[in-house]
Amino acid sequence: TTTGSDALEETKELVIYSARNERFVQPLLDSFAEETGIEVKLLSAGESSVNRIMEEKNNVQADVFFSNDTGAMEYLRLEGLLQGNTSQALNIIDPMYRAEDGSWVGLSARTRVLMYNKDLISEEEIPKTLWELTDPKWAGEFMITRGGNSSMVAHIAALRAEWGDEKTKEWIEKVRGNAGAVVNGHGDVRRSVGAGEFKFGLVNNYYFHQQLSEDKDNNVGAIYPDQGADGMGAFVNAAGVALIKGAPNEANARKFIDWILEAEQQKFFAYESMEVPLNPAVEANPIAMRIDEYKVMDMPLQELGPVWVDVKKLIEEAGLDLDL
Amino acid sequence: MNKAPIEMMKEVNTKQEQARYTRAFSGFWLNLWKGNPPGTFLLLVSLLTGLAMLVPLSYVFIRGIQGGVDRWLNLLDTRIPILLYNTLSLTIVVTFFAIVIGLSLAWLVIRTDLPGRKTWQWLLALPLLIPPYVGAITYIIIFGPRGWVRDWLGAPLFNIYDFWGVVFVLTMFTYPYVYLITSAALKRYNLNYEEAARAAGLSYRHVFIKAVFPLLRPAIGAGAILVALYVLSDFGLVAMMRYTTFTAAIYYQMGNYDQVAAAILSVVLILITLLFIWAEAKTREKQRFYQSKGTPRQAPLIELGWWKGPLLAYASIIFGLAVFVPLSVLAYWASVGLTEGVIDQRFWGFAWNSFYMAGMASLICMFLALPVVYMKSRNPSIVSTVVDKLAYAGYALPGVIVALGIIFLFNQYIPFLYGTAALVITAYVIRFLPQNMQAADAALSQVSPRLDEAARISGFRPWQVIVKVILPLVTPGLLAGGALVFVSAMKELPATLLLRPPGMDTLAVRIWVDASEGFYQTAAPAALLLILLSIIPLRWMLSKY
Amino acid sequence: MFDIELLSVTKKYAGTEKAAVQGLCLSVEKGQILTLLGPSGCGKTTTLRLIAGFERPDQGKITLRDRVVSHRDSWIPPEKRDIGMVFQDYALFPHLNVIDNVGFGYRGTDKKGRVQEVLQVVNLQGFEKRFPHELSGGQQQRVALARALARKPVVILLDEPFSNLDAELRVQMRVEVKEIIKDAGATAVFVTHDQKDALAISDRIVVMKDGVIQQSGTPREIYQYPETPFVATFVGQSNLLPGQIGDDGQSVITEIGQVPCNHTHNLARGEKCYISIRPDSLEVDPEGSIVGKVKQWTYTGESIDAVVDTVTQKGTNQELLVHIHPEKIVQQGEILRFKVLPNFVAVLRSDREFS
Amino acid sequence: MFDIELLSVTKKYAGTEKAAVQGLCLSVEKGQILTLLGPSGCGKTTTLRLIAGFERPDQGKITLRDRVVSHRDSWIPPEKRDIGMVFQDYALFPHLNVIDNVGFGYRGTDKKGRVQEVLQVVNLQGFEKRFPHELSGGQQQRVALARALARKPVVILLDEPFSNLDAELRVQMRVEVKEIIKDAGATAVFVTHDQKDALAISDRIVVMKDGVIQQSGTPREIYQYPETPFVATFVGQSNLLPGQIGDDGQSVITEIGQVPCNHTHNLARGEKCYISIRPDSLEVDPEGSIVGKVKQWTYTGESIDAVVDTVTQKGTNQELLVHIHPEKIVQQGEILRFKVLPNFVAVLRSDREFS
Ligand SMILES: Nc1ncnc2c1ncn2[C@@H]1O[C@H](COP(=O)(O)OP(=O)(O)OP(=O)(O)O)[C@@H](O)[C@H]1O
Ligand SMILES: Nc1ncnc2c1ncn2[C@@H]1O[C@H](COP(=O)(O)OP(=O)(O)OP(=O)(O)O)[C@@H](O)[C@H]1O
Ligand SMILES: [Mg+2]
Ligand SMILES: [Mg+2]
Repeated sequence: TTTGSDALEETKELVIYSARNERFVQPLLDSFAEETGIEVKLLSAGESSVNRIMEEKNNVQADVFFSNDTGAMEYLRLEGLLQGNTSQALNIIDPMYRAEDGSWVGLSARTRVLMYNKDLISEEEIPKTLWELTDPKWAGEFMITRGGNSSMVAHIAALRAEWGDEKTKEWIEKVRGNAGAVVNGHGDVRRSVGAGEFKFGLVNNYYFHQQLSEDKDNNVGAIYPDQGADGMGAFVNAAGVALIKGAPNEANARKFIDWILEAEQQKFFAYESMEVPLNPAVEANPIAMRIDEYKVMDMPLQELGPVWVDVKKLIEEAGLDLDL
Repeated sequence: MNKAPIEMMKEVNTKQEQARYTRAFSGFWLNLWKGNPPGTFLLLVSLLTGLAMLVPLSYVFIRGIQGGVDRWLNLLDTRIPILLYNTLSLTIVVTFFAIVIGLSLAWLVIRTDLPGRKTWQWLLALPLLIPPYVGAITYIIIFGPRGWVRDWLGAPLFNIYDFWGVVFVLTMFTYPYVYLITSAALKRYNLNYEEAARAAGLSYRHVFIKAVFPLLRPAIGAGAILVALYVLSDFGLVAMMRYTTFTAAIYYQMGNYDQVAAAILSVVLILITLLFIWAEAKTREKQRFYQSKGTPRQAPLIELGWWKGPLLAYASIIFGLAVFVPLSVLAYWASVGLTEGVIDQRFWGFAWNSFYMAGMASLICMFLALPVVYMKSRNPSIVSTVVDKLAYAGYALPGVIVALGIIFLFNQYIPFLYGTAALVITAYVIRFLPQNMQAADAALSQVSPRLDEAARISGFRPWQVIVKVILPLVTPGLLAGGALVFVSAMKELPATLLLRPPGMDTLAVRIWVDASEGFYQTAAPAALLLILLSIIPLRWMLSKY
Repeated sequence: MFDIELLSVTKKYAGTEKAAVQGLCLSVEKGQILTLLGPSGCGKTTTLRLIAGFERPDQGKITLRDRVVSHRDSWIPPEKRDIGMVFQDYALFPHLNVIDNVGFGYRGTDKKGRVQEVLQVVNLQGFEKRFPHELSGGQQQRVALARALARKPVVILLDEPFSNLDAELRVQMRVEVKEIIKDAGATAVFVTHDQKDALAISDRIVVMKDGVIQQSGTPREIYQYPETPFVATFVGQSNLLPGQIGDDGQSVITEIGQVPCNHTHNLARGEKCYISIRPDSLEVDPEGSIVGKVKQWTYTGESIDAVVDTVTQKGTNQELLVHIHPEKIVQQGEILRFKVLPNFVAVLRSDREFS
Repeated sequence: MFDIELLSVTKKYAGTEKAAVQGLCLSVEKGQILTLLGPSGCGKTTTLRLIAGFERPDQGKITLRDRVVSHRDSWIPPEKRDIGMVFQDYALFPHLNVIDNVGFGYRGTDKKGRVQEVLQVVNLQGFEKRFPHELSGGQQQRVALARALARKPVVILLDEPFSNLDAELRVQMRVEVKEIIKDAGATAVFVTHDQKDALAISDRIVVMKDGVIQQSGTPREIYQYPETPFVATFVGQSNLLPGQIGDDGQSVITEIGQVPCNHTHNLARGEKCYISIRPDSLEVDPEGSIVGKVKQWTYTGESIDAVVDTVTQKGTNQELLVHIHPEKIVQQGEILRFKVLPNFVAVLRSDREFS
């Protein structure tokens, strides 16, 4: 059943809050605007988008939230800030990567990988599991992002679900001690590893892809960790879109979500950002590994939301900087 | 029928009572204002201004207190000590160097025969136009781990992300605060003091130490406090240079949906800021003195002799580091960007947004500054003092905190304006109104209260006096203040980042967004345009200072 | 009818301990010029500002032309008091030229004519287009006066309007201002600390000290018959000696001998009093009864002001200030004889405090 | 021996058309007080600043205690000239208290003692800890004086040091400053536009106008025998009349009759000249030869200053300023007769310009 967009007030604009890199979002929005004649207003507010949506709950401004993190979207849903969506278009995405009520849906996967500089280290030497990062022999050799980075929070939440509080805490403490640098964002990590400042770093896979396509400092490789027979698999987070409750331009928002789930948009999107489409039918950028080519942690992303606050507390207690 | 007289008596009584109350109130009101109450309009505008300034403060304190003892203790144990150390050490060191550089340059260009001193006078003020985070970007481009220096030499010479790197870049772009204010003070300086000291047989070096420096102290203090407040509130530069101060931490906390922690850190930050302001006021209190007007004589220039060469080199080096180098880097990347065709419709849109919002803010500041300042000066009372102090609070509030308060205020009480440029403009007004007030204050202090009285005795009501006498006399000062607000608002980042409505990015935001993702070719043209747009107001301001 | 009336007005500035003006009672008749005379800080300006309405009295009542302008709970702001004022520092509007300054606030339709009229009165035709900074101090002061007059106010207040003029212009302006005010039929309060100004211009003088009135009277009364030692010394120079009324009721017996006086404030014979002898009343006379040694002298052109040491009948020393004819050559240490002329001798009641 | 000597010194400020000081020659003997007297803008302050070394002359030579401090190619900066200076606006350091202001720049080891000493001289004990803004204008001026004296300079320069004092304090300070300077054995140049100050304090007076010396001499010479009409009117009030020397060589024939004079500058009989009659020399006398009608009068306490309209022998009108005894009651329009006393009558050469 459709919610009958004709029942909704027709408006001429669409407001999108985005935590994603604007480079990848803007072209997509431009073509949507061109196709539909709807004026699209983008606010690239980074991670503070979530915050704004929360502050605006009595005076909703945004229609759609473009997130790079399922945890953030689920968190908003649990706070009651998202609007369910029963559009058929959602069905092409694996239920593991969308909300129960369809209020948010993942678009592309972002897998946590260890990206390394081939000039400094060979594929054999690189640690094969995340736990190995606690080994003192890597002291000062690698980079991670700050604990407050949403990809990092989500990742640690997944580890905690796998390992429990104690072991996760131990891991954080030791990794914090070993890390040669703790930086603000993944862009820093990929550029520094590419430039040979450090041997390797923990990033989302598309950062690795981006570094590969740089015209210098691009002699890098990546391994997907914990792929062994009894390994837990790599952690996959998803970027996606969410429909905001009380959206002033709800009809346009629904139209947009349907539109973006079309294969053509998926492909364009994944190609540009070099992420991997969650829709297996959509062809990925050739330099990226397809999502079915490696082992992933079997944790539904919806579970990230409820534990969000606890995880941050854990990170804080374990001494990894939340902010930089 | 019997009751009627009693009723009437009662009526009379209540009437009398009312009259008595009215009289008592008018008596109280007159006493409150020491017999000199302001006009209604003046009072209303001032009170509204004061209230608006109160919003972010109260928001933050309420949120912070709601945080509960546990969160406080937790933060006090873990994060606050490190943040305190980071923030205080940076503020103090940068302020110190800014004083040294600002004072020495001001003295060189105003009082010595430095070749080309007139040109230097405004060249050396130019760093004021360059947003410090842009400066940081350019230095990262050159000296960063992947910068040009590494490309040429194979290794970066030093770690720019070091404490001293941050100090260096911050100093280069904040010294103009000290420089400008001490220059102005040096121009106004009563030469008779210098001559009295020389007549007492002191050599020039001693004259400077004993008679010039102490008299410049209020100006130096005023400049220094601006530098310190800037460092405390800076977000863009420290974020770029990976150095965490309170302001940056608050911003990141926001990103983590953690309003409470952000509010708690903000309360601490406000307290630190107040501490700085208090300390500055304290040192001045001990030195409460007034320079007599003196004859406006052209100061004789001090001959530098063989020092001319080295000192010229010194000024050139500072100019090179603070203006030439950043502008060259920007020019390079801008040329890259131009060939890639980044200057499109959207780009001009951002420029217009910057111009429009900064312009509106400066207009509003010019409108609001005069009533507040005027009321403080001409209708002294507890009310005007409180309003004045409140209006200055904007100085002490980092943009992030102002933004938090404004989001709350508009969401709760003025929802129909939420999501419009009004938020950003309000933030600019709250943050930069004090700059305009200072200029207005300075201009107003040149206008003798006798002029107001002369106008009133000629039959004009207080608001007419403002229009007919005060406004024509303080307009240059107000405009100079407005120009300063414009320049500051053009550069403003943290509040703009949090408050801009969708589709209303400013140049500053674009620079930030693009540069933090490494797209220098799009950031550089925006930065250059931002600087260019600010030059005219700056020149105007300098001619008035 | 009084045009200006102050009834026990007291004003204490916030943050000060002593009242700037204490229980002041003043009344000025229509068409008169009253001068407030007193040393710096005695409350002259404060009094003017109270009348003008720039300050509010803590106590007391102020009436202008039978209209209460300031009382416990009533208050008429300055702009409604119909007052003209010349400020100590002129307070000319720097952004307006002479015409606009003078015409400032003039509401009538004949503005231009009226401005020309008052400019003529203060002798400033031809300066219409100048701005204040293009005028000399004296010219500025005259513009200020013209501005105060232009609106034909009931009351004109002048705060030391001559303080910045040099001697020549000052003498000239005294006469002119007096005429202008009289011609305008205005009632004026004039403030000065210069006794010459006060004596020259006033119908009545009020001598103040520390916010309190010391004496009030016509210029002649003040100068010739000062009531207190303070007035005697502040208004002109004077030698003050204690003494008692002589048996003839027309002289005072002092340590330097019996001094004849024209006016004894009806004190009884033998009553204690002070006597004020102006330096001009001591005349060098080889037959004179007072002998003294010149201790110090100053040539002032019109006279030689000498301090003379005399020995009293009791054998104590008494310094006397004497005006000697300027053509006489005086030496320090010279012994001279004097006699007292009765004209400038005044008897003061000794029950007034000496200060 | 001259302590201060200026030889045809000229100074033109950049951007002005006229020289502020033109061909000035001055010499002050050791221990003397010289006063520069003149109207505002005549170059008094400029002269002091040239002596102090704050300005460099365009031409001429300045010598202090036989040391050339300023000449074509030699230049000694102010701090090496060993001068003390009292600035027109005091220039007290607002950040220093009285002690530190007075001791400023004092190099000796007995700083504290010396400061106390000079504070005693200027009568400011007890004010040691005050800051300038906590002092009255007169007190500030005394601190400035103390500061100038503390270092026992050879030369003391005083720029209108009494301009802000009220009459009483002024009279007192004149005497004190003179004594202080004399006691200190200093040589002083004193600037004023007040003739009373000048007459009272100086050994010699130099009257300047437009940067040029008009007359120089002792106070008596200046007052009694002014050489030019300018000096006659600037120093004291005066009536100026044209005339010619009478046949007896001791009087001048003017339009109001033959006036006897004591001093005729050796002018020949029949020569044209001006005559200056001080108002004091015109005495009311029923037998007097001059008849006039009182046009206007001002009571000044010490006298009544009246403007009297007389009809000259040629039938034209001539206004005369007359001092009348203060006890006389004068009416406007009253007809009075006067005679001229010879004492205050001075003959001026008519070849000096009249201005
Ligand atoms: N605004 C003020 N606040 C506090 N005290 C004041 C203020 N104005 C004047 N006073 C004090 O009140 C007293 C009277 O001052 P006022 O100005 O009336 O004196 P004045 O007689 O006009 O003196 P002057 O001749 O110096 O002008 C002085 O002691 C002065 O210090
Ligand atoms: N720095 C200057 N630049 C240009 N002209 C000046 C400067 N200082 C003084 N003058 C001019 O030189 C002339 C003499 O000035 P000076 O200050 O010596 O006068 P003064 O006799 O001290 O007057 P006053 O009694 O007003 O202090 C005046 O015409 C004045 O305008
Ligand atoms: Mg006064
Ligand atoms: Mg001068």
